[in-house]
Amino acid sequence: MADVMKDRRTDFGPPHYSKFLPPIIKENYGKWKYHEILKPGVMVHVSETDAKLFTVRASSGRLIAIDKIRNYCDLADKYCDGFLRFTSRHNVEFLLTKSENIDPLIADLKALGHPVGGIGNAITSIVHTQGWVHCHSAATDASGVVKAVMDDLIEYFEETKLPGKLRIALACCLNMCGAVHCSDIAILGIHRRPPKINHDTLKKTCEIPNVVAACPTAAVRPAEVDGKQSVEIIEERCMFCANCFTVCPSMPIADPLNDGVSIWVGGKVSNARHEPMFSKLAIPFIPNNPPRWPEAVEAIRGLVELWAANARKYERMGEWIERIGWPKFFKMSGIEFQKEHIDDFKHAGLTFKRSTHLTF
Amino acid sequence: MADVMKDRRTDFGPPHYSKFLPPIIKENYGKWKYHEILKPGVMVHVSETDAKLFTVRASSGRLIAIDKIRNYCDLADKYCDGFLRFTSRHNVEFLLTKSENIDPLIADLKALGHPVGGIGNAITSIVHTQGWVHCHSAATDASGVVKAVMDDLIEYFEETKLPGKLRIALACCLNMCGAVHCSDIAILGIHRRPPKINHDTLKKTCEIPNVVAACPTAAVRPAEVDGKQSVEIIEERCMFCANCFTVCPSMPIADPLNDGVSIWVGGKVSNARHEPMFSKLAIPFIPNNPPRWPEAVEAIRGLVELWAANARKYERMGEWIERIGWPKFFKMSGIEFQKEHIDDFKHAGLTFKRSTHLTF
Amino acid sequence: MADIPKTPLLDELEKGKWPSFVTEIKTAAKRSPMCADLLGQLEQSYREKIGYWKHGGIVGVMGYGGGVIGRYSALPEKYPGVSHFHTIRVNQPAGWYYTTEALRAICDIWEKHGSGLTNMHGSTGDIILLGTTTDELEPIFAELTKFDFDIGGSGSDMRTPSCCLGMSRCEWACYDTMALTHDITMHFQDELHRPAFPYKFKFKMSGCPNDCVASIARADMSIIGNWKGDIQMDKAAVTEYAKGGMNIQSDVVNNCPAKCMEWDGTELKIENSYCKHCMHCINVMPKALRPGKERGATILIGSKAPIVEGALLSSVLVPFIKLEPPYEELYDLVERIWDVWSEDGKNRERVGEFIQRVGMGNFLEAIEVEPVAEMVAHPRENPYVFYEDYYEEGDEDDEEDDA
Amino acid sequence: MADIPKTPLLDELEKGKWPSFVTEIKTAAKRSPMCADLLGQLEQSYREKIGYWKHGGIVGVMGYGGGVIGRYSALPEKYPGVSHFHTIRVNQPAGWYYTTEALRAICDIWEKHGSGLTNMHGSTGDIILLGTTTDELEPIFAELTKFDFDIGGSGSDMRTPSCCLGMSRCEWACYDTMALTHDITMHFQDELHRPAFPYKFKFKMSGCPNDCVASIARADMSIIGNWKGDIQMDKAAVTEYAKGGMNIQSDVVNNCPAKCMEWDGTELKIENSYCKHCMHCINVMPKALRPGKERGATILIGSKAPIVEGALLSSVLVPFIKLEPPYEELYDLVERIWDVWSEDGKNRERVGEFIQRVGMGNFLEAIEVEPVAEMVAHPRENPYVFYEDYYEEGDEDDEEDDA
Ligand code: SRM
Ligand code: SRM
Ligand code: SRM
Ligand code: SRM
Ligand code: SF4
Ligand code: SF4
Ligand code: SF4
Ligand code: SF4
Ligand code: SF4
Ligand code: SF4
Ligand code: SF4
Ligand code: SF4
Repeated sequence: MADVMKDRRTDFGPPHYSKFLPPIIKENYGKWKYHEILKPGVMVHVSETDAKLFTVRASSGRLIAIDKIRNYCDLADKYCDGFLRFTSRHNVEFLLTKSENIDPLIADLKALGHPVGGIGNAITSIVHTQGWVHCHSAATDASGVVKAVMDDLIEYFEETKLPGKLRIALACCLNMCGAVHCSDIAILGIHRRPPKINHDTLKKTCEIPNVVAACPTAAVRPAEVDGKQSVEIIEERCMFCANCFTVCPSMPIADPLNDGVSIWVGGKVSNARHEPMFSKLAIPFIPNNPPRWPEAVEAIRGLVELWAANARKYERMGEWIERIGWPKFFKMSGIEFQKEHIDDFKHAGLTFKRSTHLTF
Repeated sequence: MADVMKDRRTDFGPPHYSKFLPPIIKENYGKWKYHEILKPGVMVHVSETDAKLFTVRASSGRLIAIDKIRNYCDLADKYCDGFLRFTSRHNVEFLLTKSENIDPLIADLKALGHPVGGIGNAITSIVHTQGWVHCHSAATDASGVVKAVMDDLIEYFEETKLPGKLRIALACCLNMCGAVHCSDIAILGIHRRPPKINHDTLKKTCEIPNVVAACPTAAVRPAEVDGKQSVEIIEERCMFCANCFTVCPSMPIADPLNDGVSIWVGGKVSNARHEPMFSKLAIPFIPNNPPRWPEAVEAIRGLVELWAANARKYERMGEWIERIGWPKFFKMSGIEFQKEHIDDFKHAGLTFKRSTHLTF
Repeated sequence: MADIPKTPLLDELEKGKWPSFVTEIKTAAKRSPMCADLLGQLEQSYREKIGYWKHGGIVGVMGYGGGVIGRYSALPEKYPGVSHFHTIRVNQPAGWYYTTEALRAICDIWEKHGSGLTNMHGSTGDIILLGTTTDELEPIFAELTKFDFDIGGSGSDMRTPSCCLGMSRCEWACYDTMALTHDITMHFQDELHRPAFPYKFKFKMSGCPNDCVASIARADMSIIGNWKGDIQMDKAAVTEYAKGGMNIQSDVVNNCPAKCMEWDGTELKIENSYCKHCMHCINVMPKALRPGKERGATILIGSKAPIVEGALLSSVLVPFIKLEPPYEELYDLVERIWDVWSEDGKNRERVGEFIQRVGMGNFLEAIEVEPVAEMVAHPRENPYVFYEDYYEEGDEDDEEDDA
Repeated sequence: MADIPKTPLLDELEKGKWPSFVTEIKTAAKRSPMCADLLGQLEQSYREKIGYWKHGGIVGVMGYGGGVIGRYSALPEKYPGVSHFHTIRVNQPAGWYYTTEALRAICDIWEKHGSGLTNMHGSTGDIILLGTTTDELEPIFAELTKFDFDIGGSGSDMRTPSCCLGMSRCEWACYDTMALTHDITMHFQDELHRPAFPYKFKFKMSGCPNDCVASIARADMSIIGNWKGDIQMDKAAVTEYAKGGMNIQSDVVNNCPAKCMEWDGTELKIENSYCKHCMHCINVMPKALRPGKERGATILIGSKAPIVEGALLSSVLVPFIKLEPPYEELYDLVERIWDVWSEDGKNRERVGEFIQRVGMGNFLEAIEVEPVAEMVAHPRENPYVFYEDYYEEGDEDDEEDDA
């Protein structure tokens, strides 16, 4: 074992990216002058050297088998001298020097079942997470919801007919691995029932002080339950964040009857025009309805179309709502405003309407 | 005593305002159509009945002897059929039906030493409080600072040459009786040294639990000091709000060496254009320098002139600063940005700059 | 005729064009020894940079729990005239209108029984009679009574309500502020005079969103006039303003926070359903634009100064309400709020702080008001939602239990 | 060749035009029994609306503390193929560029030693190899090593840094994001592989304020390109856009958050000293406008997801910094931050939460950074200022003591 460690390489880091850059990028690195969107999913970047780089973007699927990766490699070998990349939203991008290759590549991609688009004023792929496929913490599935939603919204991926960019993200629990907290539309898996405590195993499997400390609302306190050292939950203080479960397997919170998704709107990340914004609660709860979550799919289409029909050019979801005000948003969307929408966490007071800037 | 109470009137409330309204107002009550500012301190309101009501506004002084009130009454009898009013900012208003009375009235007011103005895009009287004249809680005087500042700014009261309204308020301690927290420029008396506890009297004069509860930062805790039940202060937790002193006379906080004023900017109350805003800290501390607080007077003139020279038409102080950003405000004003400016109370995180919207 | 002490420092404040409070005190001192000692103590404060007043004790008039602020000098031997120097808060008439007759009456009373010094007015709105002794309180009250002047609030009671002058002289008043202010004051005389709340409660009435009594910043209940329906426009007058040199695009349209106005050089268009009722366009074109015809008010709750939990602005509680006598709907609401707050509020906890502590949603349930989107600037950003019901195994799918 | 279970529910997700993960799992299942059992368990999850994974235990490769997520089925008897189903996070090359050769190599390894399922990529940026057993971890690492692929972060360590493609294909990159990302990754290999922090620490590098890796929302340190000096303008190209039908007034000027642009119909003026560097005008006129010539970045700190204290956005720490190798200034800053946070941070307290707890001012003192106005959206609104020095009686007027 010692010698295994001896002659073994560690801490050498990832391969240097330069090995993976196509020649045209090496030559024009830092020299790009401008870009143009040629058609949905296709853009050209023009360099000061007048070199032109064509990009074709397709949905990668993200959760893919090696077979699919090999398909991409075949296409990259065929059209891109063996280079390709993925994007920060998990699309696959093919980088071409010959414009005449664009259409054949697109044809091959379509044949492979991978839509081309997501560039410009479009809906691009949904950043998402593991869900029931791989995570113990999930309140809903990730890939299934994403698939159902994008099947429905694919026209907005394949065309650029929206007022601006619209970013959708999904996280299957409050840990928010999808970083959904700043998305135009966020789908968030939520629990609605306090954890069920397994008093027999808790002491053995968890550090009671850590469990108590993990609760943001101090709903967990140490308790002795029929002779066993354990914890108890003050139910009315619990808001189902599952952080106690994260640190303690003996407090399972997932519950088929009460888990589901909530929908959030109006977040953005870019600094373009408006500063970055958090997403805000639109629909407090939609029960999990696998395999295709039809209620969630319909609600999201409704939000997209409402925005598309009413936003001004370049207005992101949140910018549009800020202009018209939230009361109008609730009226127009038909979503009922409820107690759940009113913040009651740390900075709640700052979310109250502290002016008479109202629409009637 | 019982019978004293018997035939005595209580709970009859203030006189009904209608007894005090001049006929022209009774006739045109609710019928006013528009108004025009005729010259500094003078405006006319025109009714649907075409009746015209002329208003002449003068600084009342607020802290005045009955002799002065009688002078006002003489003028009201002479020019206004015996009617007059005061404003929400403590100016005195004379209501005339005859325009030819305006100039003689103004002449008489000037002779009385009371400047006419404060209407429109002007600086009107400073809302203020009691200070050393009447309050036990004062960290500075009120009337003296106000007098010195307005002596210096009087041109902006008597003329209307500013981009918009500018409201100045003063409060002599954090209780903020002047409600300075939403003023274009606020002058706030502050302490900078923890209360000195009188352990001999504390138990007798104060409810220890109330004193402990009164501290926003939990700096006060019960303690026994040489045998006496009392409290102690964790100095590094004390931010000198004096709330413990408010509930407990045995914790005097006023301190000649460390008391003074702080200057705040950018608040507003009206809903015009921008929603109401709190004032924000500009100058953390200026030592008390009676009788005329020259450093404070100079600092305030500097702020007024900076705003006047750079704001766009109608932009209140806070609207202007929001457009250009606080870094620019600090650069232009020459005020040094310090640790004290950074919020560290409850909602501090929301005051951090959470974008790249910066000017260089 | 008291002899007036030397006040070299205060004398500096008799210079300059702004009215001098020092001159006023000196004038009063000619008549009142109290004011002579006030000058002395104040001069010492100016010299030593510290005040010399003690905490106020409880003083008042019989049958009333508020309206008088007890004040005692910390240096009574040196300044006996101010050993007692209490303030009486006299409830002003709504809108601060007076006849000279009424004012002279107050002056006469105050000359006889007090220092002769006043604040016209205090920042809550009362007439402040500044400086008298405990034994003068009853006589003063008796004489005020003769002239129908009652006293105002202090301590943990309803404070003296105040308002902008509204319809009496302003073309923009969306409800009768003075009428409502007087009515509230009369309706709640007991709450005004006998402190029984966890802490003070203030009403301020403004006739429109310009909020000329700063109610949104300093009233536990802020009642601010507002309108529904289209802003009334006199197109001819708009043209006049344009001709008169007003740049309607930059002065008006570009300043509209709702971005709901358009100006094509000849015609001004307002998308009224998006108007945020900020008043700006009306403010700058008073001859051309007026608030819409359906008038009422927005009720906001909770503003206050910083102590203890930090300053608050009032926030929307009722987006729009018609306000006509007998104001039953309003008074019912106020009573429900006071009941809940008096029941569960902590000592010295303003209603705004109380709402923050218990949560707006719970507060609304307690006062039986439906949550509406107008109450929030935006819905919650955090996912920490206290969903109140969940299904138990074996429930009928349709029915839910309370947690 | 494992036999694939019936999955009537999952089969519904093979319908529709969007690529189907179910089809992908089935493809992999043709080869891997693990994936067959994954399908079975997933179908059961779909049927019963609940996941069947247990908490991950600590598994990994020798000498590394992170990079592997242990995952075990809660129904191992029923689905033995996924009784172990660990994830390996492989550190992606900066910018997510690949040669087909490199990708094929990874596919071959994963075919031999794992489920054959991947995420391209994980949302932190790693290549996610989804599903293998504990005993395969070492062989996989050995083979990855051959192809120069190292593994990424997990647990309380520096997480795998990621970036936008920056200068490689974007005209707006204000610094070399890929170069910096690679350099940070190499510079902090030990911190990446051996968890020693209070909690995770993430870096994300974006080349300009468009922030194409969403760094301001999900990186403990967000490094976002920015510029000084005037926006470069090609006046002819501006005219072109106007001719081309762009409404420069409404599309560009009216959307400028700094209100610092003017368009008179022929000439576009920018008051650059007021520009807020939002990118909008550049975004809509890429041929006409470009960032200014002095390039660098703004460093922001502290963003994270909600657990525990609520979601945070990063806030400005260094308004502008030039970023060229060897990046000493940056690394010194990072080390100081890590020292303070590691010293005083609580278990599972992200640096953003740590700053909120100790106060930005104190944090800045500890890391020896001067406070500047760029760090705040606005100065404090509350008067609760912790003035740190006060005079004692008898002090020389000029000198102060610490409290
Ligand atoms: C390829 C990618 C970077 C990468 O290294 O992978 C990228 C590439 C470009 N982005 Fe981006 N952005 C990419 C993720 C993002 C993200 C991150 C995210 O969505 O998680 C953002 C922030 C989104 C947000 O604000 O919530 C982002 C906000 C922008 C913006 C600002 C848009 C806005 O108005 O708010 C622009 C400017 C524009 O499009 O006008 C932009 C512009 C661009 C340009 C035009 C830059 C250029 O000149 O090349 C690139 C192609 C245009 C496009 O995709 O529409 N990119 N861009 C990412 C593609 C993701 C995808 O597959 O769809
Ligand atoms: C007399 C008074 C009401 C009263 O019942 O006493 C009053 C009267 C008027 N106000 Fe006011 N306001 C009065 C205090 C206020 C206050 C309260 C305060 O300052 O404490 C405010 C809120 C200030 C703030 O936002 O911080 C106030 C914000 C306004 C505004 C909004 C200005 C803005 O752009 O923000 C207008 C509209 C305008 O002037 O264009 C306005 C307009 C007016 C008009 C034009 C209304 C009208 O048509 O008659 C009145 C005279 C114009 C003037 O004074 O410039 N009034 N006005 C108050 C005079 C105070 C004084 O003596 O100076
Ligand atoms: C006289 C007056 C200042 C003035 O010169 O005008 C005043 C004077 C005092 N106020 Fe005030 N307040 C006065 C209006 C205000 C206002 C403004 C308003 O009402 O619009 C405020 C801010 C708004 C608010 O209510 O939050 C105000 C917020 C306070 C506070 C802080 C309350 C809080 O919840 O934060 C205190 C402290 C307390 O109540 O213990 C306070 C306490 C006091 C005391 C009673 C001092 C004390 O702790 O016992 C002062 C008596 C001074 C004296 O001896 O004469 N005073 N006080 C104002 C009342 C005159 C009147 O009735 O018209
Ligand atoms: C794989 C990945 C989701 C994905 O499908 O892409 C992921 C998966 C998990 N995340 Fe995450 N996180 C992933 C990116 C994120 C991100 C996004 C990012 O990094 O940009 C976030 C939000 C940003 C942030 O860091 O705040 C994120 C915030 C969390 C949190 C909440 C941390 C917090 O401070 O709020 C947890 C909970 C924890 O750490 O205990 C968590 C925990 C987890 C765990 C380890 C579950 C757990 O509690 O043990 C998940 C393992 C699932 C599994 O079995 O595969 N994950 N996690 C992402 C990592 C892939 C990669 O390395 O590329
Ligand atoms: S969001 Fe929650 S459930 Fe989804 S992968 Fe992250 S930790 Fe797991
Ligand atoms: S789920 Fe969250 S709120 Fe509920 S007990 Fe656990 S940690 Fe506390
Ligand atoms: S602000 Fe403070 S010092 Fe001034 S009057 Fe009010 S309570 Fe007294
Ligand atoms: S002054 Fe304020 S902070 Fe200091 S101890 Fe007293 S109550 Fe606490
Ligand atoms: S608040 Fe409105 S109605 Fe009242 S005076 Fe001011 S402008 Fe007129
Ligand atoms: S009132 Fe204000 S929001 Fe309404 S149209 Fe006029 S300017 Fe716009
Ligand atoms: S962040 Fe800026 S530099 Fe990086 S890809 Fe996006 S637009 Fe280009
Ligand atoms: S970058 Fe943004 S802020 Fe700067 S000029 Fe362009 S639009 Fe205005």
